Amino acid sequence: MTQTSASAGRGVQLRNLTRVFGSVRALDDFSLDIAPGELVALLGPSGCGKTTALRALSGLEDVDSGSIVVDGEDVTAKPANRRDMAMVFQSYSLFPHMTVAGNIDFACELRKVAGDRRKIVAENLELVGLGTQADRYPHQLSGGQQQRVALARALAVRPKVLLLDEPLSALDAKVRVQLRDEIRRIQQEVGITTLFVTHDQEEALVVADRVGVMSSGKLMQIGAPADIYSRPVTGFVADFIGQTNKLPGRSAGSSASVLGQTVPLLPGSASGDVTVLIRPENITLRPAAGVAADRAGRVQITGFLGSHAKVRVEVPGGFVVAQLGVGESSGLAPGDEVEVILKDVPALAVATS
Amino acid sequence: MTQTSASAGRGVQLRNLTRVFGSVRALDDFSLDIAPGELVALLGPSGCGKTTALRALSGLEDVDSGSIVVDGEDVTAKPANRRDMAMVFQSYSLFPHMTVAGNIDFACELRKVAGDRRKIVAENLELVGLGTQADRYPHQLSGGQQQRVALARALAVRPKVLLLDEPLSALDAKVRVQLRDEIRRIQQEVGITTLFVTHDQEEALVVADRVGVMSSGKLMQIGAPADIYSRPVTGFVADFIGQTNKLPGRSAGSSASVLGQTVPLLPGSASGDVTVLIRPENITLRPAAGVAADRAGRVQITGFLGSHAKVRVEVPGGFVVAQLGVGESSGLAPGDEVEVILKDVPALAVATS
Amino acid sequence: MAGVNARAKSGAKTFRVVVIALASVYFLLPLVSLADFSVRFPLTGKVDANAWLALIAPDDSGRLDLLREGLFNSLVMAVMTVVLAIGILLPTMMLVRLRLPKLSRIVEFICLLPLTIPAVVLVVGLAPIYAVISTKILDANTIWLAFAYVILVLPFVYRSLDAGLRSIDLKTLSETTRSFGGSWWTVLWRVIVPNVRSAIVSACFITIAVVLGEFTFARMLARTNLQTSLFQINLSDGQVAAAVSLLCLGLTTLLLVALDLIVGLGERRRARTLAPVTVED
Amino acid sequence: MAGVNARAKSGAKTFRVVVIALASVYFLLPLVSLADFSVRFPLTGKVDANAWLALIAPDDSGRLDLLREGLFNSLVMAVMTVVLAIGILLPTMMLVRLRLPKLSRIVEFICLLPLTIPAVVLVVGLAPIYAVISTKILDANTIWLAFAYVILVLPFVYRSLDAGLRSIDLKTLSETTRSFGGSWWTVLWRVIVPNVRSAIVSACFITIAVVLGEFTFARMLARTNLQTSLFQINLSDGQVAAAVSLLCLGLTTLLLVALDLIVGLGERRRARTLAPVTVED
Repeated sequence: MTQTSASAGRGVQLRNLTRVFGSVRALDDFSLDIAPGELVALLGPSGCGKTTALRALSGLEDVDSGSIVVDGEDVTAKPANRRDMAMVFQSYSLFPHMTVAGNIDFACELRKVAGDRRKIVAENLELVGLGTQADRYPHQLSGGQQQRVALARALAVRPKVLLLDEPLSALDAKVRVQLRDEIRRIQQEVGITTLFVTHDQEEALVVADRVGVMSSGKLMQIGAPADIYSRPVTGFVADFIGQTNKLPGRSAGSSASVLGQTVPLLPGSASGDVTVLIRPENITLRPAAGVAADRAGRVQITGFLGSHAKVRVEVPGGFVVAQLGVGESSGLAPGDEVEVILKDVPALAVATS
Repeated sequence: MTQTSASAGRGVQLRNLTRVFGSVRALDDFSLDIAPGELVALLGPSGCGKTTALRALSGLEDVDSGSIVVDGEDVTAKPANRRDMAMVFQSYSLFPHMTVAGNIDFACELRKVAGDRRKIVAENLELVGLGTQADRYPHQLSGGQQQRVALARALAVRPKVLLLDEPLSALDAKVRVQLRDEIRRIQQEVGITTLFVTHDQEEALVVADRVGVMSSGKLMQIGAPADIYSRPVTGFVADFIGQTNKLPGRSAGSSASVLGQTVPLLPGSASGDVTVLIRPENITLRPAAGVAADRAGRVQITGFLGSHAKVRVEVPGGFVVAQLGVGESSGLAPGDEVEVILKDVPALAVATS
Repeated sequence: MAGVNARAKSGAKTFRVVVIALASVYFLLPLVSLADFSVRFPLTGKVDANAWLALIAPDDSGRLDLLREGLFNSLVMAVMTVVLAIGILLPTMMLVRLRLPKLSRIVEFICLLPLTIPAVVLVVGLAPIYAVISTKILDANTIWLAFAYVILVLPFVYRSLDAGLRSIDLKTLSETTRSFGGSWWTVLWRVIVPNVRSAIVSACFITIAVVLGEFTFARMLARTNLQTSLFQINLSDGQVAAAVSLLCLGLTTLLLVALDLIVGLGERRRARTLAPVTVED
Repeated sequence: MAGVNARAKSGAKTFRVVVIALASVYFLLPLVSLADFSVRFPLTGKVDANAWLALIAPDDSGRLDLLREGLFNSLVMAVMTVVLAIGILLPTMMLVRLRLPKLSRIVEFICLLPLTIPAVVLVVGLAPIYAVISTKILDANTIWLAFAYVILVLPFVYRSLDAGLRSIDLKTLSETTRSFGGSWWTVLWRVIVPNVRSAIVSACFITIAVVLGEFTFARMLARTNLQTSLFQINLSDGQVAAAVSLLCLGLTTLLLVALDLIVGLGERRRARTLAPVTVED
């Protein structure tokens, strides 16, 4: 893998990028630093500007203002074909009239990659586990295999930065999970600086060193996956990453009372009458009749999910969803009375709207 | 909801259905009983015949042999428009030139539903939570809302059987989860006999009373979600529902030795040199150096998934994936040495191929 | 950095200018020449509007009668052609798509064939048939030419309806209607027709445009329609012919612009329908 | 239960027969009449093959020269038209799709306009231009008619290329090439052209068919091409004209069948490319 390692580790700085389409600010004073060899995932709902950010970095999209620095060099004014990056697109972007090997070879020819191209092609196909498919045409491959080839092609040209634009969105659930693990493994092996754009929060959490959550062209929060998940700074982030229960509560500084219990609050929480955001896995249920009314609930639906189960419980003024292990949930059936217990995990409180 | 309850609870028997397209046996002596009011999900990879089974029941597809009995009546020879069922399709099937209310009203008109149609329209829209959207056109609704309307329209005609043909496949992950819970709630409320076809195993597990796994036009296994998940009868079913680790082992009747440990086996397991299928959540990891070589592993990748984490561990002759709680996984980093511990949960052993 | 974007925009502008220039050379120049020819006296180069005035105030009432007859025939044939062409093609295309997808290439081939057969050849082939129709089956009335015009407009009607049917999910919509108990008649009239209305309208417009502009068939089979009557009136005067040609072209263009607007509206509405599904629900 | 399925199949068969019958009435009947006319002596009804024999063994060598000149001109014009039409349209359509999608409706409108303008009107408009071209810019050589033919074939070439470009993911393919360092030239020649080859071939065929069959322009502008030379030779003999028409039609149909096969092959290959992604990986 020596040939690919050579390209690893270029830093990227996006500085105050702004891009306006008509009345939409796709990028609104957007800044992002990517450390050499790091994989950053940009996550957000459609139209949040994440793809525009990636395309601006690639040069396929112009920016109205701001600057893009790669490996210390300002590339803002360079056209796409001279930026020395490689991209994997959502739709299969293989050249239909070339074989798998031909695709990779053609990319190397365009990028004028030095060395024995046959060897480079073989090495990179090996890297994505398709060593035996070199002579097949794209239409003879499954969607997952096509995206693997696209990845191999992108790595073969030893780009300064690897750009992944929702590379897994068009794939089946099973293949998606396989390939995202593969992408992570290969990226760590090669050590290449990577920007990964997705709308799938699970994908972002699994794959990235840092996850950036975007909304309306702005970066709302960026941090390690576990940080983003357990310490969101806004309701939008908490809501977009993972599932949350929104429970009415009363904040008293560093803690709040919710469902007759006290829950510690994260820094930045609102005070007064608030909505407290609690993850399903931070709620447990205990079969019990006649508990205090404010923590009593009645099971509405139980949903078995294989390794765990989700239970929807009716509580005064709404419902909560709790995530339980299979053992804990097996005794519960719709109609059962339960005690709803909130775990002692810090939660975010936002002003009730 | 009285009007919809009237239609609940008709039993369905599919008997020895066979349907051949060219050289493909889409249905191969396929039989299935659905009890009155039950929700059965048919699950399988594309091309397994699940959609053909549903379309045969609806009458939109002919069968070559076999019989279809609904509510005691043989409907095999009846055309689709006289079978008294209602279907929700994968692609949004609302009539684009009619409002939401118009769509439901038109369906009621075609099916000659008795009673105050304005009331029926309103009630069913209320049921799917779209009471305020009656006068909007399909193109003004999001995908999820359109599928809700399609569901309301199907329920409004009080069919004997509700047919759902991958109704959630075209939706975003978040909406998909919301709507599948909704479908389950409504189906239980109305009590209508339902056949649900999907390729998403999680969807099938959450929604169904019983899940049937199909392959090559045959029903491989049918049972309650938890049964199918924890007691698969073949490697195909175990593999298709949930993730499994395939570990080499040696079976000795009712248990097998795997990674230097003893694991109880499910009935129907193979004997001799076998591959044992173990779920990621049935493996735990303990940071430890210098344990017995056959249960020692080295962490390759850790993937954070919000409420839990998956860790890939290199073991002698391959790797295993373990699913851990967030607390258990937080100390692990790539390169760490761990002890791989198999939980005392029965697993399926299949002949090593 | 505004320059980065401005540069791309100016490139786009240059290209736009080139496209418009190209269009001008190809289409406006002939028209301008034609207009010039219609008002310039050939020998002296003096400009007058006599050719145009002759159109507005014809000096001979017999001429007007002929024109009236031609116009009437053309309009009747336009309506007949529309009804026949759409009445035959829409159900055929629907059934082919739903039940016999294998036949769709054959049907397309048949429908597009007339495009590539020179009108002269068609006429020569049709002449003996019209000889029979005129004398034995119907009569020599001009309006039976509509049967020939159906062949002529088949490709346009096909393409229009094809685009319309492509823009809806025909299979799902008809299966939905069927599964709710609707007959095939219900599927056609209450579901498909309302949803391909703009395609049907555009097929009508193009049919009308073609029938009103048709000259070769009518002339060679010696029938009177709008174009042949105009031709006969103005045979003697090239300048008047030029003026009439311009007028016809103007009317046709107006029809096409109307068609374009209607189809454009339909497509815009549909584009909204097919807009990507967003996360908010 | 086999009957359930058999019933549907017999319905399909009936429909197939109806479609073929319809096609026969519309297309074969005129052809049969034409063939009949070409071999039947008009007054006596006696059948002979003189008209066809005249084609194979013309009795006059001067005639053959004219035919040869017409054929040569038509072939040269066919090649020129192909090069001009595709050379102008393909890059234009590519750039419009990639950079100026707003212009696509205008370009489509311009390209399809010639379909709806009667050839007679076009000729009248072009006549003054050709007067200028003949005397001042180039010369009176027939081959400059190719410029007019480009207008005539624009709609067909547009539709063919449009279908080809629709069948590939133009945007992703060109962005991929660009991102790997390819110039626009590389995008055009090494990525787009190889992938729309069947569309280009079909545009060529239809252009050649139209140019070889064109009569009105050449006749009205008094130039010699294949059709006008044939016309001139056979002006005196209607039966020979019928035979020639049938021959032209036969050749055109052969071209079209070839086109259909080529496009069909391309589509089948593409269909495999776009086959649904399965779970196995």
